[in-house]
Amino acid sequence: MIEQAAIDAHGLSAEEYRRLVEILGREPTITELGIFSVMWSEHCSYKSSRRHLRRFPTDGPRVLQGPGENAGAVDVGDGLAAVFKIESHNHPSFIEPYQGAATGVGGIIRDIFTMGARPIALLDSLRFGALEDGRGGTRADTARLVDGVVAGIAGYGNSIGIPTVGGEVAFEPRYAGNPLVNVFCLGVAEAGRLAKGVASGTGNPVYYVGAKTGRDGIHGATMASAEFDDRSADNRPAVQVGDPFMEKLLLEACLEVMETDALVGIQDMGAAGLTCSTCEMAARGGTGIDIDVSRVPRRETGMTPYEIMLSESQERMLLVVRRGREAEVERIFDKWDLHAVRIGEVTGDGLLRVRDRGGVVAEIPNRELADAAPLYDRPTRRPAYLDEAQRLDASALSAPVDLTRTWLDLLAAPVIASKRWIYRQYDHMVRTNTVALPGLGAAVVRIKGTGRALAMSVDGNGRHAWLDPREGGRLAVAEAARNVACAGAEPIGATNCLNFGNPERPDIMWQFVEAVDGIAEGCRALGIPITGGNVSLYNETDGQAIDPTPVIGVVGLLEDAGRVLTRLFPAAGLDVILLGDSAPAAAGADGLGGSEYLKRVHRLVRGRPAAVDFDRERALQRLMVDAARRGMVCSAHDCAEGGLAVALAECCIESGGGGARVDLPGPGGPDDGFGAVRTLFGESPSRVIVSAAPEGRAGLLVLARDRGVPAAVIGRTGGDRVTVSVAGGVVADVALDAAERAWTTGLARHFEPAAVRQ
Amino acid sequence: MRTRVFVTLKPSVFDPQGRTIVEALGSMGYGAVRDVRQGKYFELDVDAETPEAARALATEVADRLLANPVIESYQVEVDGETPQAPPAEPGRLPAKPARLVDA
Amino acid sequence: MRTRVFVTLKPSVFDPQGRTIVEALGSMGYGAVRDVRQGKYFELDVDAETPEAARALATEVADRLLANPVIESYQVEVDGETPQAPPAEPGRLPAKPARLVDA
Amino acid sequence: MKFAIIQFPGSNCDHDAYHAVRHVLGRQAEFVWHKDSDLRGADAVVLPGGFSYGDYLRTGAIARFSPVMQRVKAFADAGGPVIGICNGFQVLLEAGLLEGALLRNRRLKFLCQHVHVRVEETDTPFSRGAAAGQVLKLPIAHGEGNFHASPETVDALEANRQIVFRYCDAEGAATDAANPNGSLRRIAGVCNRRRNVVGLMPHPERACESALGSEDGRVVLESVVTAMAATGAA
Ligand SMILES: Nc1ncnc2c1ncn2[C@@H]1O[C@H](COP(=O)(O)OP(=O)(O)O)[C@@H](O)[C@H]1O
Ligand SMILES: [Mg+2]
Repeated sequence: MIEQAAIDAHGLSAEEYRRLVEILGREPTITELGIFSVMWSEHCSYKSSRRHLRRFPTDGPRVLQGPGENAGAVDVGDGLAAVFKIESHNHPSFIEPYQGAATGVGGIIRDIFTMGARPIALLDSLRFGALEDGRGGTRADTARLVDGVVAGIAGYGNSIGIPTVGGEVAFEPRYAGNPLVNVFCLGVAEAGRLAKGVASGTGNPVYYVGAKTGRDGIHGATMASAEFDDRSADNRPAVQVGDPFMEKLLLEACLEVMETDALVGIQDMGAAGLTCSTCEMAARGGTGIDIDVSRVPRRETGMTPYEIMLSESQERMLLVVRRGREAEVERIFDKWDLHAVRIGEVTGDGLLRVRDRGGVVAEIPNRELADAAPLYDRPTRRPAYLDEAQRLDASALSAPVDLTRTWLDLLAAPVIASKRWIYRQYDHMVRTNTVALPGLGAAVVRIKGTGRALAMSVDGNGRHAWLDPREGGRLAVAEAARNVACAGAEPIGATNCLNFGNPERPDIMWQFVEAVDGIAEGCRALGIPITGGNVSLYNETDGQAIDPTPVIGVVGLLEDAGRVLTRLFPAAGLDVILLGDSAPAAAGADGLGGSEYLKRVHRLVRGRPAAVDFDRERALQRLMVDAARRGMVCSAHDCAEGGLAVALAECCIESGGGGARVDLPGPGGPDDGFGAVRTLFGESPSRVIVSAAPEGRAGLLVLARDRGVPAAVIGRTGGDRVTVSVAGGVVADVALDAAERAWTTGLARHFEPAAVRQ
Repeated sequence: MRTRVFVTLKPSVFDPQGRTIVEALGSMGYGAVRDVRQGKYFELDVDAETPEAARALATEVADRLLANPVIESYQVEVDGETPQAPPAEPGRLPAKPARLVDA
Repeated sequence: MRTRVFVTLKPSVFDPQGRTIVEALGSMGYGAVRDVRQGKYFELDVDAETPEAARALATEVADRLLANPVIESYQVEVDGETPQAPPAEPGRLPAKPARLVDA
Repeated sequence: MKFAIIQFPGSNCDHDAYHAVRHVLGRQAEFVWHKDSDLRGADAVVLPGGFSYGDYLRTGAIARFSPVMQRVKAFADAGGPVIGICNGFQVLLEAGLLEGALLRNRRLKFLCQHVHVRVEETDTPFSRGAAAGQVLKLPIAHGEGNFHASPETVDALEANRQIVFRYCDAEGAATDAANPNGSLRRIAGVCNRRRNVVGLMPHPERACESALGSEDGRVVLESVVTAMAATGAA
């Protein structure tokens, strides 16, 4: 008989417990209770989010694997598939930055090679508290978190030999008590040979391989679904030490096993470890699975079946092998000094049967366990703060007198400044595929053996989403896809990581639903299918929720790897062309709402982020891809945080082209004093700065006209200054080396001297 | 004053390095080494009047910087200080660290 | 038998980790910590009859694998073993390691 | 002309070396597993970069005991050309085929970036194709590339002209700013007395195609091809 206390301790509601008893037709054993509690946790069951995620567009001609498997997959030609997914490891990274981030990297890599793909690229999307003022936590705390997280990603990714080729990072007060660590991984597989996490074929043996099982992260899965409070210190034993060396062996050995046809199914043991992998594989196969925990290799003595089933020890895989092919598989693992252990077999009875030295300790119908988790339609309410927050009256502000100083100040903003301090700690060149180095725009890796390359970008602006969750979702899709298109790649697939607060709060749930709809709208409008993703809820500390943060990862295909574009003006004397609207709105707050300018200069997070017009956005992106294919442009960079002026400076910094001098049309109408500010720093989307040689220029302008994309030649590259005039009058003018200094030191200066705790 | 700080992973925490070293030793024919745990060792030169003051400072430093209390324990030793119980035999560390801080 | 091996960089070798720690401590207001040297600390569980046998094995292992004689020195300690000269005061390591191999 | 590329558990630049040799230089290359006890009749041996045994304990410390290292040693003793890149360099030092050691980078952080090195000696099989003083743009990617040796040893290395590559700036000038990791006398790569074994921290195999930002690494691998051609193996 299970007491109420035990049920509560396992975070099961009365209704959930009733459902559980109904499924079993009896009271559960303590092991069964534990199994249900992790499988029905938010983390594993998506019980708050699932019904909403169904609104994502998930199919398209290239989709080979949509949501539901360990990762999604799209066809990239030559019989190859790009397999990719993004995962969060937020809570563990807050508790122990280095190990939390490191094991997060390990987890997403397993998801990719589990699909039979060779991982070739990692990207990281990071959010931390403010670096520049102590709001919500001291600068030192934040710096230590950043240092630990970056070192952890480097420590794992560099060791296993998968390049971290890009990412993004932002600093906002609301992440101080709950940083975000989202990691994206992409691999390449033979399209016809994607592996599945399925257990089929009654009598086929079930193998366990990898690290020994310890008492790691027991209830880690439920921890990742519970708000932080002071008691979260008690969760500390849930911290795990990653072992990239073990995972490297697993990666190579598993890919070698997949070369043979001895493998039926494979799944990594992530959240909810052995429990999740066994019941999900069997549920997918419509089979049962029968294992004996006494055969599971253990690191510690006296572990109970409960602990073995719930352990989240890292670097472990579960395999179903064709009967009769055991020796072959065991030989491959032996070669890699891994010891594959047979712990059970596939059955036909649809049950997850767990034994301990033969005796049955749990017996649960798989399908119900995996798929019958209660789904919630949580109530939503538009947050009270929105009306006030969205109101922005520019006329109440005083425009800065010296726009050049504002420009330099923005270039030094941590979110805009060079991220070199971060990515040079990552081996971003290993595997010799990186054809666009980090810092130059979207990440681009070539696919050896083909002429093609894949471009990737992860983006999401929590400030935009806080001010308007739906638009925030739309903007994230638009920016990620635009970044990829600016590299010359056609966006072909997307993944997403939804980081939000406590979904049991209607205002948070509203943010979530709005953001999901925004992402769905954006992906539909641009024809980009979503092939998978991850939801991270309960990102709160002491009742303080993070900014709602939908992060979108978009993958694009370059037919000709040789035609990849970066932000850099390659030479002096090129035309500088602005694609998209060049004239800012006459007055009002357009482009200023939620902008970096407003935050930095006026210390305001207000207004509505400028809305995306997806007809314009689609036309712009298609134009970019075609122009790149036809070699019409020499470089491309989208206007994001900091607007056109910052983007222009970034095209010049560290480029071969020197500076630039551009002239922009003035606001069409009476100037409210913010005309120049909007022109320089406004963040209205769907704008790209390209450079072109005279030959390319003519063709580009024609093509743009045919496509209905506004295109204006606004200036020329060259010289040692970057100068912007509006309607003929110089409004900002900076020496290139000064701009370079501000931009290169803006982030790094917060981390010198080299940080603490080695 | 010479002060030593030993930092070790908490017993419950997995030590991949130690495991890899044991396996390497095994294949080198040193099967007699049954287990290895790797930790960090710091020698501090502390400007302090008394061993007690040195210990206090080193303990604070270990706690704040040298050790990661989430996964590590540490132990402090000061030259010329008589250790706390259990009394140690000459020339060796107490079998159980004198002051095991298990934050 | 529990055996400990301490591996330290030779005094002549620059220790970037130690240096960084001292600087960090300085900026944290711990100027009283004049110097820090970081080393490695190993706990070995050795299957041996006598402390002497354990020491012999640990020494061989330290010499062949745990330490790199080009840059490091090591010192071995065995539970329940009386250390070699110089005789140490109770409860602390000999000021100069008992058997400093300085290859 | 055939290259043997040694694979240790945790090697992760093995395929990069293979790609450079096989698909860029168009030479034969074969992987040799660390438990193998023959080098497949290769004319040159590459110890690739990576994290053999996870870099646990010390970089290269465990790999040095792999069975194949006996063969590599015999091959080197017989005068065969051997190159260790990054982790491969660390293994060669631990194995005593080269003199010195590599400490943590002076700023402690792992560094992945392009650097410049000057070719100091051109009478090794991995530098003979270069001009004396030629400046190469090569990537580094390491956390422990800070070369160290006793003063006597370094003096001997200098005296015997065993310092093959030194960090420098783009113009070849010897500046401290150009020394990414604090290496003694800006040493990026050395050879043994017999000059047939070379180790370096930068990654020539990552710099063999313009698409990757530099082709300067080719000369290192091509040198050994011409060197072997000279000895008749081709
Ligand atoms: N955390 C990070 N890790 C690796 N690379 C990063 C990271 N943050 C930013 N970068 C790189 O820096 C460049 C600029 O990033 P970002 O400002 O987000 O560009 P954009 O505004 O075009 O999205 C990109 O190439 C990106 O890959
Ligand atoms: Mg961005």
